[in-house]
Formats: sequence, structure tokens, C-alpha cells
Amino acid sequence: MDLLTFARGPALEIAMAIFVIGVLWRMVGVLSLPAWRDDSPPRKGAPPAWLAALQAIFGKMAPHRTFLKAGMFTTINGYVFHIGLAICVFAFAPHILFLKSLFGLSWPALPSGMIFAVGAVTAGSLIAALIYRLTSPVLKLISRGNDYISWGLTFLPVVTGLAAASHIGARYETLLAIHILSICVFLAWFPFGKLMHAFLFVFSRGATGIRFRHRGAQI
Amino acid sequence: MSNDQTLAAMLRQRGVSRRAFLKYSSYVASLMALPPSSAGALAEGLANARRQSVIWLSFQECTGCTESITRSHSPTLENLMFDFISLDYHHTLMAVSGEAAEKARQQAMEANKGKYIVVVDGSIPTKDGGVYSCIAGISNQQMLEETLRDAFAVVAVGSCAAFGGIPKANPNPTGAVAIKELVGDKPLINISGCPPIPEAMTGVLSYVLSFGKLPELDHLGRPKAFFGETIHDRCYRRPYYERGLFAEGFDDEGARQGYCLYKVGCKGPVTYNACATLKWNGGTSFPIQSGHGCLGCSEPDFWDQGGFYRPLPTPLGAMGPMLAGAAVAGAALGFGASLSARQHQKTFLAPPKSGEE
Amino acid sequence: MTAKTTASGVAYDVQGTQGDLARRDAAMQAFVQDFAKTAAIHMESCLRCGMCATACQFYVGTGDPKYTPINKLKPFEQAYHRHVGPFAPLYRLFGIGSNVNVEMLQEWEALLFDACSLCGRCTLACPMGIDISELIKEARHGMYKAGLVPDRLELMDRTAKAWGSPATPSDDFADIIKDAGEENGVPMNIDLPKADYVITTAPAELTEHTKALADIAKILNKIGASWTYSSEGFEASNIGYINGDLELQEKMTRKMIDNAIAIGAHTLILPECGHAYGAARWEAARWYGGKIPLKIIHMTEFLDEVVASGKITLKQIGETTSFHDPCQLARRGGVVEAPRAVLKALGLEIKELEDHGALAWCCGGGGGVVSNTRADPLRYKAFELKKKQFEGANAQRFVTACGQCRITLTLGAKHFKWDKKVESLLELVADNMIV
Amino acid sequence: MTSTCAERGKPVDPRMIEAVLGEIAAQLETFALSGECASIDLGGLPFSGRDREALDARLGRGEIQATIDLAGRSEVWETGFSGVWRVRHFDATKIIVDLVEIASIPEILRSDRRDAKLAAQRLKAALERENAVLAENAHEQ
Repeated sequence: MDLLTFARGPALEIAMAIFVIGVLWRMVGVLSLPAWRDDSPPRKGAPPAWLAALQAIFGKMAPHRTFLKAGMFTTINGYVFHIGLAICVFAFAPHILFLKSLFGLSWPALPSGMIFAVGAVTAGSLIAALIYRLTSPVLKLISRGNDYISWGLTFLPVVTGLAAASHIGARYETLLAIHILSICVFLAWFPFGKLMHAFLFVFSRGATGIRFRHRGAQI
Repeated sequence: MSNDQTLAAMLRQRGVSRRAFLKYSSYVASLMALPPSSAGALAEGLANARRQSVIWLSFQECTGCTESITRSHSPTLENLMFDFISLDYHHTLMAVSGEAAEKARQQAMEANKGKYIVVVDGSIPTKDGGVYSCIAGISNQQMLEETLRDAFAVVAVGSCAAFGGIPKANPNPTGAVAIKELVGDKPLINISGCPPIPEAMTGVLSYVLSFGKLPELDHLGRPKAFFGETIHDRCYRRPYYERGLFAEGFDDEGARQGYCLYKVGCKGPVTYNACATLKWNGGTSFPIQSGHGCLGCSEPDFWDQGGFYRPLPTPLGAMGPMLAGAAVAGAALGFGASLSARQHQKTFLAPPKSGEE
Repeated sequence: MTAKTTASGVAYDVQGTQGDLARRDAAMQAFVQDFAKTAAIHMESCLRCGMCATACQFYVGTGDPKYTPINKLKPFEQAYHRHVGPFAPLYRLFGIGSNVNVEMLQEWEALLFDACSLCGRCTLACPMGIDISELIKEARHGMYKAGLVPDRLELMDRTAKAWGSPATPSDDFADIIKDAGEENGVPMNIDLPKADYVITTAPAELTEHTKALADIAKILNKIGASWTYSSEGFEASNIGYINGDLELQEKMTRKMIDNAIAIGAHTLILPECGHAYGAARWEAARWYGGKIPLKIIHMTEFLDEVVASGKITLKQIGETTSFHDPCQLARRGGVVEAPRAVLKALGLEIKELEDHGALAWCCGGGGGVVSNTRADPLRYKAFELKKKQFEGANAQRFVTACGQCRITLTLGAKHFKWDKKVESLLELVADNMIV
Repeated sequence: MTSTCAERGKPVDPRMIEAVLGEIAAQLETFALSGECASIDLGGLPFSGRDREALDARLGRGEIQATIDLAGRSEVWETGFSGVWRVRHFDATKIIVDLVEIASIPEILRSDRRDAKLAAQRLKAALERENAVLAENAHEQ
């Protein structure tokens, strides 16, 4: 079995299985814990819980202006690599084919050259994020292995993807195999590290939204 | 035909001048992307070479490789190749049969000890003592080992010989293996493809004949001159790939426009071969030009890549049932974890004691 | 009670005679028991982006990264991952998520009590919406169990247990009310068996701001309401809520609510106190065990109601003012418009601070910080931020609606020899009410 | 190597032709100074049939044209620039090698001395045979 067959076959299968098991394990494990009942009367005009949750989920997309002064880099750079990753993952034709084979859904792709440019910007943005993490005293203090592993495993698919798209470094099938393997590792790590925020943000923001909007407080 | 004369002397008797070598060498140099100036040296080498004894062994194969080489597209020029070699044994092409044929093989081996080239097409069955393919009362493996003993080099022609090919496809009932598994340290050139491009065969044989050595090979033992670039690298539809223009089916607007066939399963990006430049049938066309994606036939195990129409980036296996199982398992673990956490919250350190857990 | 210093030179207080292991275990057990769904989700969600630091007055004031809000939760977080999280069995199996020891808890005492006013600004800064402030409040439960809280807070805790209030014995309450009435010439109601309104108090009114006791009485008298103070359950500032003493929090809550129900009140008026609002308005139902059959409102909400209803009319002051939003009232309570409506009714032009309403900086003294004298230097750092914003707004007056904020700001002003007087909204209304 | 119908539609790329002409000019200069020959394989370049036509139009035609009849036809001509030759080998129907050669004369036109040696022997033998026949006839008369 060559590397590409291994990557497209057993590696991907195992990684996806770990991903699904891990994500459900973590989400169900947390969401099925008992919750405190809040019997306090809501503020007059408070939205229902579902709306409160939605308000927080969307409202939290933009930080309050006062926090932007100090958090400008974190916010803008965060947006750059998140949007970059989203474009690379969801708008590149081969990726759409991959997703289509899993979910049966398909949508139009962006030109490869554009994806390549976005990928390069994303890689740069990720590097900037790492440099910031390594130099900011606050981030140095609060960062854990999880943060560096998650960074590395996000960065790898981006650079291996760029290498595969530009045929730099090795033969294409090897680059493609490495790219797929890097995604396998990413998927396998996903449920256990902070990459889970891709799912958790809904519940984390939502819970605070429900608590705060019940009180008529801003979120 | 005598093998002592140089090829130049032999051809001269037929009134063919050395210009023929030069023209032929220009052609081979161009084929193999050698510098044009090397044509002279190549011609000189060929002219001074002796006629090369070739023993062609056909094992688990379909004769497509032989069909391909005998239909090489440049008959007037490439026919010269058949003047340069002495095809001393070839089931399909030789006039004699039975014991006489086997005798011819033995004679060629005797007469050209250490100098003859063995060309193999087809894979070798190894299961059950190799009973699945026997010739002249011996298994293919025995015949190969016997013939290889005094050979100068081996050329595995076609994907069956080079990588096991279709006989080796799952579930490989005959235990077929590629030639490289059985050649030991004999110099081996793989010219893969199903069938291989005829020019690749003639080009490589001419090179060996002229220079007395193997051309530069890739990690799979294939001559880089023909297998150095992917189909995708040289595909005339490549600009459509870059622009994100794809045929979604074989009869849609994209297909009519001649867009890239990546989405309908083209394996061009991971297939190393010269189809996109040399093409087939006298340079007429090649699969992608006729509207079908590359099958990847010159790559190992091309038959077991999940289907010819399955796009390259998709997973090989069917993930559905596995993922459903994983989801159930994950949810069960989650519930278990939450129950255990509730229990643990109640019992953790509950009876006051100093040690934890 | 002993003040000690950790190896790294951080001061901490210790209560009780437990051994180190017992102390650690007590904290861990309490940590572990605390986690319900929301806290668990929030424990899972941190991205380590550091945005919370930019929101924290103690980090911004000092620039010391250890004051990053999420860092204050480290022991609590470790307890979560090792004992409650979905992968806790794996953590325990492989011995990862290093266990908390008593040295760590000692080190973290100051981070959880001195360097957090539970102001909740970090919650609004967190892109994941993690309610860090709430988690810190929960982490204090374990610290209390471990006997690792600042001595000054523990003293208040014991006083509240003994007296029913950290400020005064219940027996003296009636006298304080009567004195305040006489001093200010306002007829007082105390311990009436039945009344529609029950007025509760916080230590600020019982010590420094006794005039407030008369001010609210004056307004209630004016509108002709049936009201009373009560020697039983008058204390609304729930010190258990701040200290992490859940038993006390429950006891204080029940005492106050049960008493108001016994009196047959339809409304319980909370004093000008932020934490009282958090404890009574939003958390009381949990300790009461269901919906509470009466309305609980903050003094500010009450003032807004009577002013808006036209039951009282106010003299027009005609000056400019800034309003300091008490965190528990505005950011964590949702009361932002009410005080502004009252200020406008007083004819005051509001000059907003650069950060106001839900995003206002804390006075620096919330969450027990003002009572914890050990934290004074940190508190002054926080005060400087507030002072700068006041000066930027350039208003004549400076009003707030929380007695503790008022004390904190006054202490800060004194420290920096700043001559701004901090006024109470209640007092302004009472003084300018047309009788 | 050979032009195909798929490529034929490709528009002429003037930059490619300029690049090849530049290379020819440089090699020609070297040849003029030192006598060093050079050869450019157009088949190795991404050239379409129309590109070749455009290139040949730029190079023009010189004084010499030759045809070789050997395992298919070959065409050789000197371009409008002395020392720049075009050598084009055909198979039965189509171009299989397409070269630009910079030399006094393309190698393929030269007669090999070894061939000449044999030719000389052949000629001599033929003459001898002829003389012998003449002598015999004379003798008979």
C-alpha cells in the first residue's frame, strides 16, 4: 500500500472515527450534566432562551469597541485566519468533492489561484498568531501544550495544502498524501483539544446569552 | 541473422546510410528529452552496437502490451528498432511453437550469455506453487528465474509486470506479484502503463543499446524521461483546473466545453506518464482529450483506488456506516462520562479522609 | 487566623487548623461538587486568547500577566478536568491534569479574592462568552472550605453568622433605624407585623451612610406606602455570596425572604448595594427552592418607578453629572436605564464616562475587595482607571447607586487627594423631592 | 513533440517566439566567434503548429533547401540568417523531430567518411567490373 492509498483509506477512516467519537463524547458528556434551574423572574421584555442564545452566538462575533483598543491584533488576526481557513476548506474544488462524498452536498468552488493566495495569507496569519502567543506575557503565561499542539495541527494542513497545490517539496502524490495525513492528525486531535471551540462556541456563548438576557443585561 | 556485425554494417548491406542512425537518434533524443547535441553520440553508439538479443516472456497478461509495441505509431522509423534487436523468443510473434520455441529460448540464452535482455509482460502467480500459469510444463516463476540467470537486464513492460496490475487486484486470487519481487539484483526497468506507451519501450531499448546502461529511473524503477511528470502537469485542460472550471458529468455543459475532468474521477494529478505529450495512436489523442479522465494505469494498484469515477480527494472507503457506529459509540461514552461525573461529584472525597482517590 | 507568605512572596491568610492535605481535599471536593452544565461548558471552551486580560482592571492597572482573569481559575480548572469533564476518567487513568496542592491554593488566594472584584468585565470581553466572573465566584466556594480566604472577609463571615449582619447585631438594628429617623426628622416604621414594602439594608447604610435609611423612608412616606424595616432579615448584602460560604449565603437568603413573606410584603426593596442585587434578585430563587412569591427590586429600580409614575416630583438641579454604574447592577444585573432616567428627572445632564453602562470599569472594591485591606494597593491601581475616566467626562457631579462603590471611590479619592464627592442617587432624590 | 488538433487552437504566444529567437541569436554569435555548433529541439518546447509557423516566418528562407529520403522524408533548409538551419524529420505523415541547428551545415546532410569509404570501394568495384566487361568484349571482337 502506498502512502496516498493509506492516507485516503485506513488513515482517514480511523481519523474520522476518532473525530466523531471524540466530538460526541465531549459534547454529550458536557451537555448531559445537570443544570441549575433559574427560577428568578426574568427582566421585563427579556427574550426567550433560544433567542437569547442566538443573540449571544451572533452578538459575540464582534467585540465591544472598548476591548478592541488592546485586543485589536487578536481580533483582526483571528478573523483573518478563521475566514482564510473557511475559504480554503469550503471553497476549494477538491475539498468540496471530499465533503460531497461525505454529505452529498456540493456548491461552487473558487478558482485555485485565489484559494492559494488565501491559503498563503492564512499561513502568514497563523504564524503571526504564534509569534504573538510566544511573545505576549499574558499569552505566554496562560498557554498550554494544547494551544501549541492545536496551532501546529491547524498550521500543518495549510502548509501541506499549499505545498501540494504548488507541487513544491516532493512529488504530488506524496504531497497530497502528507496533506491528507495532516488532516487525519488534525481530525484525531480535534475533539480533545481546543479545536473543539468550533462546536463549543455555540453552547458557551449561548449559555451566557441565556443568563444575561434573562437579566436584561447586555452581552 | 548474425549477431557479430555492427548495426551499421548490417544496415549498410541493405543500402542504408549512417544518416538513418542520426535521424533515428534525433528522434530518440527528442523522445527522451535528451539534449539535441547528444543525438550524435547516440547515433554513434547505435551504429557500433551489435544486434541485441531479446527474450520476451509473457506471463499473466492480456497481450495488450505486445499489441501496443507492434502498433508503434511511427512505423517507417520505428521499424528500425526491429532491425536493431533480435527477438529470439516471443510466444505471440514467433513462428515456431512447442519444443522448438523453448529450444530457441535456450539457444539464445546460450549464445548471448550475460548480454541478452529479458522483456517481461504480465505478473507472476506465486500462490499454490504458481500453478495458475504454466508454460512448457514449468511455472512462470521457474521460467523467469531460469531465463534471468544469464540476462544483462530486465525490462518489465506494462503495469502487470511492473506492479502486479490487474491480476494482483483485490482479492489477488493467484498471489500475483510484480517482476521486481523476483529479479533479485538484476538491473530492472519498469515501463508501466496498461498498456505502456510504445515510444517509451522503443526509446528505452534504444538508449540501453546505444549507451550500454540503464537510463535514469524514478523511485518505482521507471525511466524519468517518460515518467518524470504527471498527466496533470502536461494536460492541455490544466488551465481549466486552475480556474476552477470542471465537468460535473460526461454529458453536461462543462464536458462539452472541454473543462477539467477532476471531478469525474481523473487521476491525472497522481499519474506519471507521457500520455499528455506523446499521446496514442500516432499522436492522435489520449484519454483526457477524448473526454474521459485518466485511470492512473501507470501507477501501482490503479485498479484498487476506489473506482475510476471517484474523485481523487475523496476517501477510499464508504464512511457512512462506520461514522454512524462512531456516533453511537461517542454518544454512549458521553453519557457514560456524564453519569460517572455525577457519581464522582457525590462520592469524591465524601467520607472525610486525607488521601485522594 | 494567621497571615503568611508563599514561597514566591504572595501574602495569604489561613483559617482553621486543618492539615495541608485536608485543606487541599476540602477545596477539591467543593470545586468538584460545584460544576453544573453551564460551568462545565465554560470550562471546556477557553481559547487562551488573552482578551479577558484587556478587560480586567487589575491586569490593566498593573500590567502583571498573573492577573489575567482566566489564570485566576487555574486550580478550579484542574479540578474540573480531572474530576468532572467528559475525559476526566482518562485524566485520572493516565494521571494527567496535574493535581492541585495546597501551595497552589495559597498562591491563588490573592488572585481569587484580592485581584477580582467579580465585576464581570472579562465575561463581556471573552469571544467565547465564558462567564469567568461567575466561575471565580464558584471557585471561592472551595477556597472558603479550605480555610483560605482573606482574614478580613472571614471576619465578616463570622460576624454575619453571629449577628445576622456583618455590620451590626440584629438587636441593635431597631435603634439604628430610630436614630436615623430622629437625626433626619423622618418618621420610621420598624418591625410592623404587616406591610406592603419591606426595606432591607447593607452594611454601608448601617455604618457610614445612615442618612440613606431615612431617605428611603421619606420617599415611602411621601407616596403613602405601607412599609417597614424589620429586625429579622434586614441584611441584604449577602457576605456568603462574596466569600464563597454557600451555607451562609443560603441562610441569609432564606432569612430575608422568609421574613418578607411573613410580613406579607409584595415588594422587597434592596438597598443601594450591588452584590445584594446579584444575591437576592438573581440567586435567591435557587436557595428558596422555587419561584419567590414577592417582587425583589433594587433601590434604583424603585426610584425609577416612583419618579416615572409621577408619585413624587423633583426639583431641577440643572448641573452636569457622571454616573458610576455598579457592576452587579448594570453589567450583571441589566439595570442601566433606570438610574439615568432618575438623573434626568432631577434635571441633571449626564456626561457619560468613556466606558459606561454594561462596559463601565469597576470601582475596584467589589467582590469584597474593599473590605479586604490587604488588597488596598491593587484597589488604588483600579481606582486610577476610574478617576481618569471621570476626569475625561468633566462633569460637576459624580453619582452612583451602590454604597460599597461609594465607599470605595471615596477611599480612592482620599488616597489620591482628589476632591470629588461621590453622591448617592437615593440621597439626591430624597433631598430634591418636593414635599 | 508533435502538434495536435487540441493544441492547434492555441493562440500564438509572441513571448515564447521572442525567447527562442533570442536564444538563436546568442548561439549564432557564439558560432560566428568560436565555431561551436548548437541545436534547439522545438519539440521540447510547448510549441503549437501555429507557433512554428510564426517562428519560420520570422526566420525566413535562405539559399539552400534539401530533401532527404530516408525512413520517411526529412526537410532541411537554411533560413534567411546564414548559419541558422531548420531540420525537420517526418515519419510517414507527420513531423517527429523539429530542430533549429546553428552550424556550417547540419550533420544529417554530411556524408560520413565511413560510408564514403565503402562507396569508394563499391564504385571502384563497379568500375573494375565495367572495365573487365569492356576488355572481354574487345577481346571477343
